[in-house]
Order: sequence, then structure tokens, then C-alpha cells
Amino acid sequence: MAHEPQHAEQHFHDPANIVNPEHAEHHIVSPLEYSFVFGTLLLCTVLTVFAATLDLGVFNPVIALAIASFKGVIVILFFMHVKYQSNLIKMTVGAGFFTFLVLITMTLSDYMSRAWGLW
Amino acid sequence: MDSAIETTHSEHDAAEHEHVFVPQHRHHFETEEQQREAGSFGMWLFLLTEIMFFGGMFFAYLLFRNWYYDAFVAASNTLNIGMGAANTAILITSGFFMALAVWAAEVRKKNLLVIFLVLTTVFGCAFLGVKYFEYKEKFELHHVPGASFDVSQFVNPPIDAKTGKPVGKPLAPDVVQHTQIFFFLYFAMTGMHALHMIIGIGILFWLLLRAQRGEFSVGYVAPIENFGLYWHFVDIVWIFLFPLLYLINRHPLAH
Amino acid sequence: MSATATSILNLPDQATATIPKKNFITAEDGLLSWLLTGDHKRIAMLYIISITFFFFIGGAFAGLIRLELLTPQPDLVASDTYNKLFTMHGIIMVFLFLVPSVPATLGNFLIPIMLGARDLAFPKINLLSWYLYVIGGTLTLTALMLGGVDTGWTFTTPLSTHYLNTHVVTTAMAIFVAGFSSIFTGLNFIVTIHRMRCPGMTWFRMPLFVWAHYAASVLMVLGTPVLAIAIVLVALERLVGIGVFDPTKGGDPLLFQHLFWFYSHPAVYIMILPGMGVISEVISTFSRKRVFGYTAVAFSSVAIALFGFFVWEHHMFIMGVSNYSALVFSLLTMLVAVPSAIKIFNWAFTLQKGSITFETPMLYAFGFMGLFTIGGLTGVFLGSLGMDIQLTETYFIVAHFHFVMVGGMLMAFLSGVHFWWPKMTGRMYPESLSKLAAVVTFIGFNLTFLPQFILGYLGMPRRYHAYPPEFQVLNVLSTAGATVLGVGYLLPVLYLAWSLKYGPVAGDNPWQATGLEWQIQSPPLTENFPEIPIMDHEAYDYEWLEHKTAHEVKAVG
Amino acid sequence: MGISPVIWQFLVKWLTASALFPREGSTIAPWMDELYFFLLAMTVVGLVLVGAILFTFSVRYRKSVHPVATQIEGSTLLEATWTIIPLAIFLITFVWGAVLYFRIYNPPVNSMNIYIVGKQWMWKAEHPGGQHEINALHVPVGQNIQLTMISQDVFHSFSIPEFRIKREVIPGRYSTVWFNATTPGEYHLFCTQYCGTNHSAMIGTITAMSPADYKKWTEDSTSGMSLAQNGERLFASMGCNACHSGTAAARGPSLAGVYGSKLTLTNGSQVLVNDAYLRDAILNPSQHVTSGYAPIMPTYQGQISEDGLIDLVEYLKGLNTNYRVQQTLTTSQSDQTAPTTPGVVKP
Repeated sequence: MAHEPQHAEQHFHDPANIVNPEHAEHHIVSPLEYSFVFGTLLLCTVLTVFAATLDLGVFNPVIALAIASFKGVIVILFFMHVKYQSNLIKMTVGAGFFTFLVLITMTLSDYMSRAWGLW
Repeated sequence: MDSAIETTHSEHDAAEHEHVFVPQHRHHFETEEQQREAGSFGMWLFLLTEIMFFGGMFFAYLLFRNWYYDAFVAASNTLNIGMGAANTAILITSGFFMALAVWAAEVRKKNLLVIFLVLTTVFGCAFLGVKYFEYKEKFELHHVPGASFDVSQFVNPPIDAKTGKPVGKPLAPDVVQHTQIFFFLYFAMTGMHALHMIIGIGILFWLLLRAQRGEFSVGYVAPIENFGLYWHFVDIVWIFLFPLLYLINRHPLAH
Repeated sequence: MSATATSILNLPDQATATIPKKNFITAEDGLLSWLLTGDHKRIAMLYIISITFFFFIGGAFAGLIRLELLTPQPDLVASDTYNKLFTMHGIIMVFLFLVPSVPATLGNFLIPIMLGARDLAFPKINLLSWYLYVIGGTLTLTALMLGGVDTGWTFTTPLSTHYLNTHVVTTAMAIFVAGFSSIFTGLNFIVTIHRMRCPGMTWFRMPLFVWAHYAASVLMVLGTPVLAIAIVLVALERLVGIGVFDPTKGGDPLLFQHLFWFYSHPAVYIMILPGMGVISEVISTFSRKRVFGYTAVAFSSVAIALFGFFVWEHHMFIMGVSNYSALVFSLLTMLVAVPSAIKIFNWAFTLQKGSITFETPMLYAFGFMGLFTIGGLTGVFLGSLGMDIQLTETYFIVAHFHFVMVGGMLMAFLSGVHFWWPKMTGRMYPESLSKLAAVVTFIGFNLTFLPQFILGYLGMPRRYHAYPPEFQVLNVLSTAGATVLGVGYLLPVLYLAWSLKYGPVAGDNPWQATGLEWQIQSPPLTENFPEIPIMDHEAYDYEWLEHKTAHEVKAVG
Repeated sequence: MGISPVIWQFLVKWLTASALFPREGSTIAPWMDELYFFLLAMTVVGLVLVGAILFTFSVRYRKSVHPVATQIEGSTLLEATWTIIPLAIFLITFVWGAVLYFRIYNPPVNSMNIYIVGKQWMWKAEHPGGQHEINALHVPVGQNIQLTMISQDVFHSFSIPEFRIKREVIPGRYSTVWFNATTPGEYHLFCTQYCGTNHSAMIGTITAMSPADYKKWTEDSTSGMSLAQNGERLFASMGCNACHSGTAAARGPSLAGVYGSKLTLTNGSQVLVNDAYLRDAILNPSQHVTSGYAPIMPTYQGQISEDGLIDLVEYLKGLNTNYRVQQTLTTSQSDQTAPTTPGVVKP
């Protein structure tokens, strides 16, 4: 039995499930890329604090959360390497946020429609 | 039955060890690659549970902010944006050094790895330090939910020295109690976050010790990488907590 | 070959057969070698011992409850004691027995072997999850020793937060810790199933047992943390005195219900799905046939897991939720019932043109099919909005979930334990005695819980210490049934323990089953497979097995 | 061997007194029972079907008869069959159940309103005429009765199985349910939501009686004051009338005829004034300031019981003119002062 991870030309023995979409090559993100992300994050922090000083009405929370989501996404993509990960990891991350969304929307469906009728 | 398989058994043990690249390779994984990917997938699944764990509190915050808008606005405006923003920057910096630590481990530079881990820890502690002063202020103002909670600041807002006007709209006595819900959620959410930081810093010390011994600069980076995932997740929670708790209530809608 | 026209049981010649000298049980000696083991099989054994312990504690509480309900008057125990009894019964049975029952024991033992792996992905985390379970169990027992807790296992706020002075925080901690045990088990399974499959083991070659566990694990990982946060908030609310669930201070008790049932509804699928996996294996083996509609059964597990997250509000239909959202949740509840129906029919049609024998695991599986059909269909009663008004919070709902959890899950668990007992221990259990136990359990179960359906429609509320005298006949029947049921559950413990020493040597594959676990020695080696196998056939491929056996006979001859 | 006559008598009595099916005591009961029998039929058919399949195959394909299994992959047609048919049945159940749910939880407009207050561990019923009952409820048959219910402490659940109704009684919020009793008699009242130590003692008796008997009962058990009269007294003693006097100079809006009307609040939203709104406006006035008025009303949280709130709500429901309010105000001003605004509420 072959134990070596021969990446090519092996059809049957696939110990790390390498030929399937769950696998991704190990990618090393360079410090330069990290620095760009870091800079963007700091910039966004300044931006969101600045945006909070302006009176934008209903857009204040929208902008704050949009910036936060953007920051979250770039942390996930670069600091957490998801951009270079397998589809499996990408789907896993997606599944987490999807379930969170289910929790929020389905529960809100109760709270929001309570006032619609007389009950 | 299966006699053919049995005979190869003893040889097998020896054969397995030939393929072990690093001492940390566990016997039940066939390749190091498989072990590494299993580890990071496991960490991600753990982070899913964390998303749902914080998710419950985020939902509670969303709900009560809609119900008790005025109280949440008033309570939220007593938080110190400066401290919050500084903490955000500190935490992002800590995360940045963590990312660099992962890089240092990947390119097998032991000294850099140790330096970056120390910096990560230092900034993590700085975050907790700032948090301590914030909590202390809340404690002194009697804004900690419980028996000694005091609403006077929201009933009669103090006069701002610069503008000469009250810092906020006074709250009616029937809604003022709801500020306590804000602070309950504030302490629950930031407290849980801080708890995650404290646990993280504990693990960081342990990783530092092992990095110092050179365990992670020989190609075995999984613990550093997986801890990095955890640390960045804690960052992300704060990235959302900061605007939700500190920022979005600064300009209340005049319904 | 001892297989006859009525049995497929094929034990080796007892005169010469021995248990393999080298196996996971004999690999190391001493208590510490068990307590510090990383071997998934040993951890499964630890789990079997601990969940059996808690099952009988929970069962003892159930016995006391039934004894109290023998008469309409509150005469055996005080009201407080009665409330503590059913609370402890619920908490122990749900969190310390049903949730870990099949996954942590059979799943732990079998999933790596079925996938052709040497162990679960994270053996240390596996051991950790057992320790968390033990800590959770110990905390529960501590709460019990200190005087118990009487919130009901549902922890309804504001009752649990402001109106009781029993050991709610200790119990909350116990559930929190036990919850993490279950999270780590689920996490370990998912990673193992994704990452540790042997060469050739594609997703659609995996046994349905593994599919079912995969679905259940997803629910554990995504659902349990929501329970954790709900329970933490309850504990905080008790400690601080203010919180988000207290209506007098502006909180919303329904928020707790939402968070609690967001986990606790999927939790019933966590409990039943692994049991369904067991049934797939057993039915296939004893009818010598591939499971009818393999993909349909596999995907119905996934569908249950997915829809399972969209239906929790049906526990709150009369609790003052919005009627519009009640409509949505009722509709989704109807959808989640369909995959279960698909499974039942597929199992039934697996028997078609098979070659069926009726050993103990198969008897339990038949019991499961009947009882789960009743349990599942009565679930439709409760999912139907109008009907729910009359039936919820009565004995009907008690009967319904006992049909699913006890009639379904426990039957499946016992079926699986008997089925894999020769693999786990290397010895057979006594066949006729175990058949008797299966029949006794089935009769006792029906006698216990069928009357409760009638009681429920009559309106007898659950968690009642005393009740109007006209309900007595049905309650007496139920208590009588519980006695029979108790015997049915004690028997296996006795004869299984007996068989550890005196049971006939089982050999590698007593059932002539196709699964990978049956192709290795029993009890297995610590590393399961001397060499990592290569999966070159579908699951349940009896022709492959026949070919292999013939080949071996030729080789030996 | 004969059975002892005493035991025999006991057995006969025991068995004849036992129930297997609840009486149909209200107009809702037959509707509920129809659905129940439909579902029961579904269960029996399903069970028989599965049982028959299992039994037939077990007999026909047992090993002694059919020693070699024939491998079958599956059948898309069959899969579709047992997906679609159960789904169709379940969807029928859903629609049927939903219709029933809306019937039970939508009280008809002309109902007679009775208030229920639940607390650990008793039920308190308050009739509009001021009759109070503990763990008992007397109702006339043939009349739509709406129950407006609230809990003082934890969740309770108001259940009359023979009427096929049940509704959670929630702290801090009114919930409603209605019924129309058809047969005079006594029925069980249960609390079905676990509510603490004496949960199983939180039971009562519903007495349905003919309208004439009910009239007699109300006269016999009157306390002399109707709920509205109690409410009027509270309205004066709590000083509500000082502001809600209906005069041009009044600081609060006139409350005459406010029940059932649509109000515009200061934040621009429109609300329908119902029981829940009135209760909320007394406890959280700053959230419900009528447009054109200053938010000066103090909160009455912690100063008024649920019973008092019910009295006030009932009083405001029937308040058509401010004449009596103003009369009371002028006569009471000399000896009664309105409570001053409570200061800072310290917890």
C-alpha cells in the first residue's frame, strides 16, 4: 500500500482525499498581504468612528454594520486564510452564518408579526 | 479468515514510522497533510459553535434595541467611544501580529515567531487593560446590573461642560429601567468576549513556551494556525460588538 | 457453519474458537490505561458504562413517578419531591442518556471502523468529551444530592429564574458542560467523516449509519451552543437578579423559549437520527439485502437535519407567539415529517424479496418501526395548529415523545447493542433470553404509553402530581406497563453482563454482514485495521461478501 | 372461586366512572373532534399499512421460504409515491389545523368578556358585574364568552379539556381565548403549564348553567360593585381624573370613548386602543403619548395590581362621557390630593 501522498496519477489511494473538492494546497500568505489587510482594517476603524460622528439618520447603523461586515469578511478571507482554503471550509463558514441567519429571521418572524393582528 | 492481513501487522508498525515527517504526526492519520487539514476543519467547526453561541446574545441585543430604543440610546451613549475605538485598533493589531506569527511559523523562523507571539500577547493584554478601566468606570457609576444599579444619570442627565446642555434626553421613569437590560447585555457580551480573550492569552503563553523550544519551526504549524483562527474569530466578534454597542446609537432617530 | 434455515447466525466451532489474544481490550492493563486512553473503542466502552448508569437512575425516577400516579391522590411523595422527580428524570434522560446514547457509544465505536480509519480525527478531544460528560453527570448528581431541582427539564422562565430556590445554577452548569461534550463528539464525527475515509470510500459507499450520524453531528455542532447561551443567561439572571427573560423588568420570557427550542427541537433529531442509522444496518443485514433506496434514506437524514432547524416554534404555539409565524412553523413542521415517512417505507421495502431472519436485533428493529410510526404520526397531530391546542401540555405529548424517544430511540439503541455486541466484546449474548427481553419490552412499552394518548385527549395535564379520579384506570394500566417495561430493560443488563464471560465466542462475522467492521477480528485491534483497507464495493453488497467468503474458503482449503 | 363482592363493586364503580373520551362541552369541541378522528384514521391507516407490509414481507420472504435474497436498488416511482402522498395528507392536516386554530384564538366580536388572573397557584375569575371567583368559573350556556387572561407571576396555562380550549396565561401581557358552552354541567379547569410546587393543585371547576341560572347566580354572588365601578373609584383615588378630566385645560387626553378608537401617538404611529393598549399605557405611559400632549404622565408600575388594572380597563371600556369624571373631580379635590409624580424609581 502506498503511503506517500502522491498528488498526481493516483486514483484509488487518496489518503488525504486530495482529488476531491475538500482539499486545498497549503498557501502561505505573505507579510505584505497581511500588512495591506491590517492597514485596511485600521482605516475602516477610523472611518466607522468618523461616520458615527455624522448624523445620517437611519443610515448610521447601516453604515456601521456594513463597515463591520466588510472588516469581518477581510479578516475571514485573509487573516483566516479562507480565500486559499478548500470549498469545504468555505461552505463550513457559510453554514455557520446561514444558521445564525435562520435563528434571527425565523425568531424575528414571530416578533415582527405579533403586532399585525389583534392577537 | 483475514490471515493475510494479520501477518503484515507487525511489519506495518515499522512501515508507518518511515512516513512520519515530524514527531507530532499522530499514528491514526495517514499523512501529515491529512492531519493538518483535519485540524483546521475541526477548528472551523468549533468556531461555528462560537458563532451560534454569540449569535444568541446578538439576537437578544437586536430585539431589545428595537423594543427599548430610547433606553438603549441613552445607555449606549455613556460608553466611551475613544476607549472602544482604541481597543478596536489594539485588537486588530494583536490579530495582525498573530497572522504574522502564522507566517513566521510557516517559513520556519523561530525568533520571529516568538517575537510575534509576544506582541500578540502584549496587545491582547492591553485590550483587557483598557477593558478593565471601562468596567471600572461602569462600576463607579453604578451601571453594573444588579442590586446597586443606579438610573439617576438617565433620569437627570448631567450637564455637559462644553455645551452647557444635558448630555442626553432625560428618560421617563417607566423606560429608565430598561437601561439595565442594555448594561446586562453589554456586560454579558463584552464579558463573554473578554473571557474568550483570557482563555486565548492563556493558550498563547503555552504556545510561546513551545515555540521557544522550537517545536513550531520545523514545519509543524497546525497549533499556531488553529490558534490563529480562534484569535481572529475573537477579533471578529469585537469588530461587530464595537459598532453595535458604542456607535450605532449616537444619533437617535427622533421618532 | 451453524447457519440454519431460520437464522443467519454463524458462530465458529466453540471447541476450538478463542477470542483473539491481541485486541483493544487486552492491549493495555490497568484502570489508568482506560481513563487516559485515546482509543475510540475504549472510550465507547466508558460511555456505555456511564450512560447505562444514568439510564437506570433516570429510570428509577420514572418508576417513582409512575408509582405516585397509581392513585389520584398525592400520597406517595410530596409535591416538591414529585416535581424534582420528573425534572431529574427529564434532565438525566435527555442530556445524559438520549443525546449521547447511540452516537457516543455505537457511533464512537463504529464510525472510524466503518470508514476504514484507525481512530476518530481527534482522539484526545474524544476523551475530553467523555470527561465533560462525566463532569456534567457529576454536577447533575451534585444538584440531586444537594436537594434537587424542580424547574422541569425545559427551564421555563420566569419560573426558573425568579420563583424557585432550588439548585438551578448547578443544574444549568451541568447541562452547559454536558452540552460541550456533545458538541465535541459531533465535531469529531464531522471531521472524521470528511477527512478520514479510507481509499475508495466515497460518500455514497458509506453505510447509512454514518450518514445518519453525520446529520446528527451537524445538529449537535450548530444547535447546542444556542442552548448553552440560553442556559448561561438563565444562570446570570439568577445570580444578578436582572436579565433579559424577566417580564417585570422589561425582558421577554418568550425569548428564552425561542433560544431553548432552537436547540431542543433539533435535539430530538440528534436523539433519533443515530437510531435510524442503526435500523438501516440491522434491517439490511437480517434481510440480506441492500437498503431499498439507499440515496433516498441518506438524503432524508440530511433533510431532517436541515428542516430540523426551521420548526422549533411548534413547541410554543399556545404560548402567545404571533399567529402568522405559527402558520409558517406549522407548515414547515409538516414538511419535516415527510423524510421520516420516506425512511419507514424504504426500510419496509428493504424486506421485499429478501431472505429474512428474526434474531434479536431484528425484533427490536421491527419494534422500532411500529412504535416510531405511531410516534411520528402522532407528531403530526401536534404540528397541526388547532389540534395542538387540545393536546399540548397533556399526557398526549408525553406519550408522543416517549414513543419517539423510548419506543424509537431506545429500541434502536438496544437493537444496535445486541447487533454489535459480538463485535465489541467478541462474545454472543444468549439468543432466546434476549428475544424474550425484546418482546417483553415491546409489550411493556405499549401498555405504558398507549393509555397516555387517551389520557392526553381527555385532558390530563403533564407534570401533575394529583389528578381527577376518573383518570385512574388508564394510569393504573400505564403503571402496570411501566413495571413490565422495567423488567424488559433489566434483563439485557443481566444477560449481557453474563455473556461477557460465558457467552459463546462470536468469531469475526457472526451475522454474515457486509460492513467493514465485520471484516476485522472481534474484538478489534487497537488500530482497527492492520492495513488501511480499500473500499471497492458499495455498502451492503452481499454479492461481494459471498465472493469474498468463497475466496477465503478456497484459500484456506 | 368467587371474587369478593366488595372488590367486585369497587371494580365496577371504578371502571364505569372512568373516562375514555372527553365530553363535548362547547361549540368548538365537535370541530376539534372531527380533526382528531381524521388524524386518528390517518395514524391507524399508516400503522396498518406499515404493519401489513412488514408482516407480508416477513412471511413471504423469510429465510426458510426464500433462502436467497434478490438485490433491488430502489424505485424512483415508489419513492415519489411515499413522498407525495404523505406530504399531501400532512398539508391537508396543516390547513385544517390552521383553520381551527384561528377559530379558537379569534374571539367573535359580540362576546361577553370575563377576566382571568392566574397566580401561583390559583385562578381568579372576574366577571364584568364584579363577581369574583377563585378556582371556579360560572358561565351561561349558549353565549360566546371571551376570556382575557393575564398572569401575575409565571407562565400558567388555562385549559378546559371538555371545551377543547387551552391558552397560555402570560406574565405582563393579555392573552385571549373564547368558547361557547353548549351543555350545562361541571367541567374541569386545569393549569397545564408547569408553574411550581402546587402546579397540580391549580385546578378548578367550570360550571356551565342556563342563562336564567347564570343570571340568578350573578345576583346572588354580587359584591355590590361592578368592575367598572371599582375602576371608577381607582380612577379617582389614583388621581387619573386630575389630568384626564376631559376639560379644555386638561393636561391629559380625554378618555371618553377612547376604547376601540384609533389614536395617533407623538411618534406618528397609529394604534388601536384595546385592553392590551390601555394596560400598557398605564404602566409605560411614556411609550404611548397621544399626539399633542406632553409626556408628563407618571408610571404606575408596581403601584397597581393586575386586578386593579383590569378594573381600570373595564372602566375605560365603558366610559362614554366625562360628566361623572368632572363631578368626582370637583367633589374629591377638597379632601383628596392626587398622588405626586413619583420621583426617581430606585430599584
